[in-house]
Amino acid sequence: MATLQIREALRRAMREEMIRDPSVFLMGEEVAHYNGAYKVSQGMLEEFGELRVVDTPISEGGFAGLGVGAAMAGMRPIIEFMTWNFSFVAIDQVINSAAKIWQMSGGQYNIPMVFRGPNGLAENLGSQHSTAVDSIVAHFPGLKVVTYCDAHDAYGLLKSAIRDDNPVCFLESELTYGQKGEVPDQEFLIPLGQAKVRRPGKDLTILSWGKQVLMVEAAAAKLAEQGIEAEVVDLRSLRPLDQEAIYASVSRTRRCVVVHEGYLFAGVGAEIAARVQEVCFDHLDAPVLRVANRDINQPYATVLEKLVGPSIDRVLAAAHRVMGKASPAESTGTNALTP
Amino acid sequence: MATLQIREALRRAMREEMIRDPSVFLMGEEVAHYNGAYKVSQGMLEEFGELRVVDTPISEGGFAGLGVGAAMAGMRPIIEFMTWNFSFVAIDQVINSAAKIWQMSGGQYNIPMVFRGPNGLAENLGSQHSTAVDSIVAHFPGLKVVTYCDAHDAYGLLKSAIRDDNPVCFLESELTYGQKGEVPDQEFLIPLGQAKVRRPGKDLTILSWGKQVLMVEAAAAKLAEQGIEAEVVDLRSLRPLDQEAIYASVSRTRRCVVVHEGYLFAGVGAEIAARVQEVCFDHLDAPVLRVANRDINQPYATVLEKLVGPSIDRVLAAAHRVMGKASPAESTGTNALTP
Amino acid sequence: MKPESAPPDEPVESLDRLLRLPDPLPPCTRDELLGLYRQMALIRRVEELAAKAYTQRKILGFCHLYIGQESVAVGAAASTSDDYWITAYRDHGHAMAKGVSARAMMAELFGKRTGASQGQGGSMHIFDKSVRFMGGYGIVGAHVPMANGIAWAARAREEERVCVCFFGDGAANQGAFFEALCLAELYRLPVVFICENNGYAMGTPLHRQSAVTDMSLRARGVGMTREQLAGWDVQRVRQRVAAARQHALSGQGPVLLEIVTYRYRGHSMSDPAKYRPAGELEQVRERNDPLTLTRRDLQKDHGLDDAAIEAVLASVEEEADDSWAFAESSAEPDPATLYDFVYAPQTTSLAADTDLSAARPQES
Amino acid sequence: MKPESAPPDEPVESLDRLLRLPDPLPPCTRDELLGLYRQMALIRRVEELAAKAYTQRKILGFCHLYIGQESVAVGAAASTSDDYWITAYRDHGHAMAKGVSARAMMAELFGKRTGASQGQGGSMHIFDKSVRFMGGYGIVGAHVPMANGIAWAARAREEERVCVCFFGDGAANQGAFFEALCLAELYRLPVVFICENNGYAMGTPLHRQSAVTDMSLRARGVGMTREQLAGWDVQRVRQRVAAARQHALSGQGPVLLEIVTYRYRGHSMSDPAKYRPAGELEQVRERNDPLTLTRRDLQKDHGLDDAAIEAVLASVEEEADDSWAFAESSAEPDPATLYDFVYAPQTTSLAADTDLSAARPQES
Ligand SMILES: Cc1ncc(C[n+]2csc(CCOP(=O)(O)OP(=O)(O)O)c2C)c(N)n1
Ligand SMILES: Cc1ncc(C[n+]2csc(CCOP(=O)(O)OP(=O)(O)O)c2C)c(N)n1
Ligand SMILES: [Mg+2]
Ligand SMILES: [Mg+2]
Repeated sequence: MATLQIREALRRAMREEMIRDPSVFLMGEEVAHYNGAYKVSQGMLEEFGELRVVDTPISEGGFAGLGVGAAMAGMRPIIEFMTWNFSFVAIDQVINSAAKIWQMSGGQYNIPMVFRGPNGLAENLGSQHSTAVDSIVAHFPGLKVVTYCDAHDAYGLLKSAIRDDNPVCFLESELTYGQKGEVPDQEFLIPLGQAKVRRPGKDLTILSWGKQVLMVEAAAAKLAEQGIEAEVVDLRSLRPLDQEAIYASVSRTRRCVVVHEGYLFAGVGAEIAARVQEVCFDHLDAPVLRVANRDINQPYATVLEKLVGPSIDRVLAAAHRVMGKASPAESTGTNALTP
Repeated sequence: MATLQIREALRRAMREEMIRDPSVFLMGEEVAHYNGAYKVSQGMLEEFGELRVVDTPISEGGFAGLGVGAAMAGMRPIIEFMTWNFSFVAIDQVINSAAKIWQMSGGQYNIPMVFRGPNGLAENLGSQHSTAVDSIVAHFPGLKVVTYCDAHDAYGLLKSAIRDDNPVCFLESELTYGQKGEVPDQEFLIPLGQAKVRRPGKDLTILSWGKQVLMVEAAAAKLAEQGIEAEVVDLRSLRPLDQEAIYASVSRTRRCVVVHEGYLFAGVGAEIAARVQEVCFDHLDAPVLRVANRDINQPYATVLEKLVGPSIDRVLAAAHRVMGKASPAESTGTNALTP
Repeated sequence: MKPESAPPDEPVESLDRLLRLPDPLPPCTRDELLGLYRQMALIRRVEELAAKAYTQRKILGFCHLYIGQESVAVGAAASTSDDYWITAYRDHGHAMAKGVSARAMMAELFGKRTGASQGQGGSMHIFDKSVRFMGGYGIVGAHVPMANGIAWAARAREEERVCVCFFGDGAANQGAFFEALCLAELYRLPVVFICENNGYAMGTPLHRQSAVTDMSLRARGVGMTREQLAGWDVQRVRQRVAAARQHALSGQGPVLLEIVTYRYRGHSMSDPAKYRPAGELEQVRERNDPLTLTRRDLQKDHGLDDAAIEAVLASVEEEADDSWAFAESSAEPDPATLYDFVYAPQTTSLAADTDLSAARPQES
Repeated sequence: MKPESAPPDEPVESLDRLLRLPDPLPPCTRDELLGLYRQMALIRRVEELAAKAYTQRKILGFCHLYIGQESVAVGAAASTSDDYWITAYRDHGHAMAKGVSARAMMAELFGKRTGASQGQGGSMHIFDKSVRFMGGYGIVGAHVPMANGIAWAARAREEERVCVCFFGDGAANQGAFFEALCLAELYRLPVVFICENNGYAMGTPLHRQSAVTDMSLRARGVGMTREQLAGWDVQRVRQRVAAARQHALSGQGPVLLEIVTYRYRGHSMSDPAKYRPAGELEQVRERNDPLTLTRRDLQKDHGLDDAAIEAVLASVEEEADDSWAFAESSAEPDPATLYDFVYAPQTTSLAADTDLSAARPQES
């Protein structure tokens, strides 16, 4: 069992899949000679050469589209967005090409490809560099959307994403690339679409994904000190969504909080809340609450920035509220109740 | 009181605002010499000349960005997307420029502009030409998002959108441009952010917006025949959202169905369901149900296409379900319960 | 790095390599030319029937006809029949020239399950994997970058194939088009970009949508080899596309061909095309109609008589009529398949099976 | 419409109008040149302090330094001081050259409420409406189309102003850049596009990101007037930007100027810039440093002695130090303002007040 940084786990997944299948290649800005803007692809140019680890100009739409075409023609491209913020100039290729070609062609051309890169906050980068795209890409049928919170899952999920016969948006995080975790030496794949219970609990269910899961675990530990046993579920895959796991947990705990980065309005948190209240209506003892970014664009200054995203305090406040312990509504940060 | 087609009502709004304020101009593909792909801007080139009614090449990103720059510099551009489907190649300008400049500049530059054009289904155009962008643009703080269901509101809301000192996404529909309605001859503006009760009722609240409102009204008439009094609320503005109107109605009727076009997953319907269940938890006698597009890309063939979007039958089924009258779950088309 | 002194500011002609290759193919034989003629006639006839079916509401949505431009697709197919093709929404001519049958075409327009795309795509989205027809696309410009990826795949597998990418003069204003040109030239991809300049983007004539009206000049900004040619003559298109193909496969980089052509109908079925100057259409049709020109060549150069030509046209008529009958009698798509087109079924193994013996030790 | 015969395929030189205007301004006076020198020195000194503050974590996030490129912004400001400017994220030099004070700059980097953008923007997003500085932007290429709109507004109001738009060599691969060039030329907008070619886009040297390394050639594909020049000499930049401004204001259309320059630091504070060939940086700094060259000119052409120069540098030092002290002692943004930056307050009247007497009768 090796201890790997998340960037190393991702690299291992890509290397193994490239060794296994010559149709896999990696393309993006600075992925080759510079070894990746965040060093995820360190050493891969040297190992696989310029035709399989490919630097691009700053043309996200151009190389995302290249990836789609290559996938149609039988390759398995991994397209790296230096960050997902820059995917908006290419999003038409993701949602109108990659997501729709299987359907438009009447099931003739599938698109086995991965769009990947860091997503969401990376601290003090201001509003154009802090967007989480989860809710945008998950909105469109035809795409899969996958993320992870530790090196183990990063490795196993990325391998499945690369082998998936459909387009997968794989959401990473600058802030955790250096985070270490144990990854078995033996090859393994984690099926897409399976949530993982990170901490069992009986009093409430906290659903989350991505790097927020670790924060939620810390919050759950604090709740435990207060005698509240929160079940922490890492969804890992937003599309397909492991609905059964969600409903099973919430039906049992009868309380649910969804925690995620990114804008609140019409976010994936809203989708989950809408589903949970529909399916578990008779089992809920409290409304489903959401803790997401406050409904504003990310400011640069730290003193403001740190107020925007989910935090332990805000998770605790939401948990207290669903447990019926009075807590100032505003601190849940749900838009329904704050400006 | 004149009877106007919706396209005429929109045109009247633009003309009046252009007469009133020389900084208003209209720009987009085919808006000038061709008189608009859907004839919304018929005659406007002749009236205002080539510097105020401006044809563009097929460069949505380019002219949307031009609009943002012009707005920063004191103009009030109306940018027409021939349809909102094509806004995805320009969406970076909408969400990363227009929506964020007021914030990034620390409140120095506001962006008084309108992005407008037809949105959603236009029948048998297939998946690349049938997307409703409501949930995408509403996701981003900094934008306003407005739509209408009749000529009266189209006129009054577009005038307010043009005068608004912030960027407004104004969502129209090909299918209803020819729909006629009464519009008072006297100038009037409808404030953004105010929902409108289209039909009062006591048994359940049906929330909708855009052209779906008319279908919902027809469904409500059928429900009335069955002895169920549905309150039909047209939200008109998704950002800002008239939350008070929603909560007031649902708290009274204790049942809520949200009906909208476009993808279900992380849609505006999800946001509303999430808020309603949070705020009205103690008042709800049934879960909030959503009727939106089935979770697939729009096929071309009519026999399939007509199964995808909301329909009277699906609204009735959802209404029966929230009223506790058994109805096959699948017909609500909410994703939680159908594949 | 640039030299310290001010760099030269005269144009560097090497960046404007025109496509100087001579015509690479022997001239068409009589049978070959007759084949091209028949194909053009069939495309036109099927589209005329489609127009009729549209007015009867048997075909719905948008329907962009290719009538007038047939020589471009058919000439290109004559020299790239085994290559990959990709195009925009005005795709009937390309699809049929590449090998989609009249039946599959018409059935798709009718929205039937026997259609090329099973009724999922419609007029704008004809696909046929069996003939390497990678589809028609509805977002102007967006398929142009995809052509690079198709060429990338072909090159990676060492296929002797190019990707031929068709798009309009209007599309040459899209950022996606520009990025694609930059990438294709940088990576020297085997792509033949064909800008079908039919003079209009919807109702906008070329000079009102671009400051440059020779669209092949777009290549100059990215250093790509280019050529502009008139597209009326199917034989000339065949030769110059063959030359471009040869250039692209030689490793010297992609080519931008601008082929000047004209569409006889409006942009789509709903466009009355009132924006044309009076007499323009008539003049083009009179002087430059691809069918008329080729018929003349067949008669002049190959001694075909009217009867021989009429026999071909009769068989075309029959095939086109048959496509209508086929489409009409085909079954509608099955509503039970509604959810079959979200995700492709997984066929790639998800087992832990990677042979890592080839791998160097993992750096840490 | 195109002629029926095959069109010519030789390059049309009129589409490559170089910027043939002679230098329009009188040479700099001694005081003017000293002013430019001081401004360049101040920008450099403030950025050196910013680098120091960054290592002390007083400045966070990305921080892209302009050191080495100062002659471009300062030379351009000397001939466009009253015009509109817009740029990308490497914006400190542009902002200060355009008139943002060292204090407002440093305070923004420190994330303070006295910063140019009230601490909302940070390094990449400096704005100053009072000096027509329309901001720095983080999405590569995205601000280039906005320049057209600013120029549109200026022209609509009949201001004698251009919009000067700065961007990098890497940005010249973005679709947004291309679309902006097309539109600017089509509408003949008064824009001066300045491509600051510093040889690298992050770690990628020019020849690996573009098949064409003379980025001014991008203009050729859209028929725009262009010029390439070395940017080391602030006086030459001043003149050629003045010439470009004159061209753009004359109604002859926009200009693409490629100005060759070099950045001494890594792409951002976190980039060690190991990708440079050995000696490259040293050679440029040795031969082409804008400050050294201008100091030489001041001494050679205007007889300034070392003491006079040192006095200027001392005042620069003082101003830069003061900016740090100011930034450090300024207050943090007030959390109570968190929601103030979602929507601008409505000041335009929403009353029904339109005078329609000017309107023709409404068509029905
Ligand atoms: C991105 C985008 N913008 C606008 C449209 C609407 N539209 C469809 S075809 C067309 C004109 C295209 O002209 P051209 O590229 O010359 O092709 P042609 O129709 O002449 O074959 C336009 C504006 C679209 N489909 N996609
Ligand atoms: C659309 C987009 N893609 C990628 C990035 C990441 N990025 C920031 S700067 C940069 C390089 C830009 O190079 P250039 O345009 O030459 O400007 P320079 O940094 O040299 O001033 C890249 C790739 C971005 N900010 N936006
Ligand atoms: Mg055209
Ligand atoms: Mg650069």
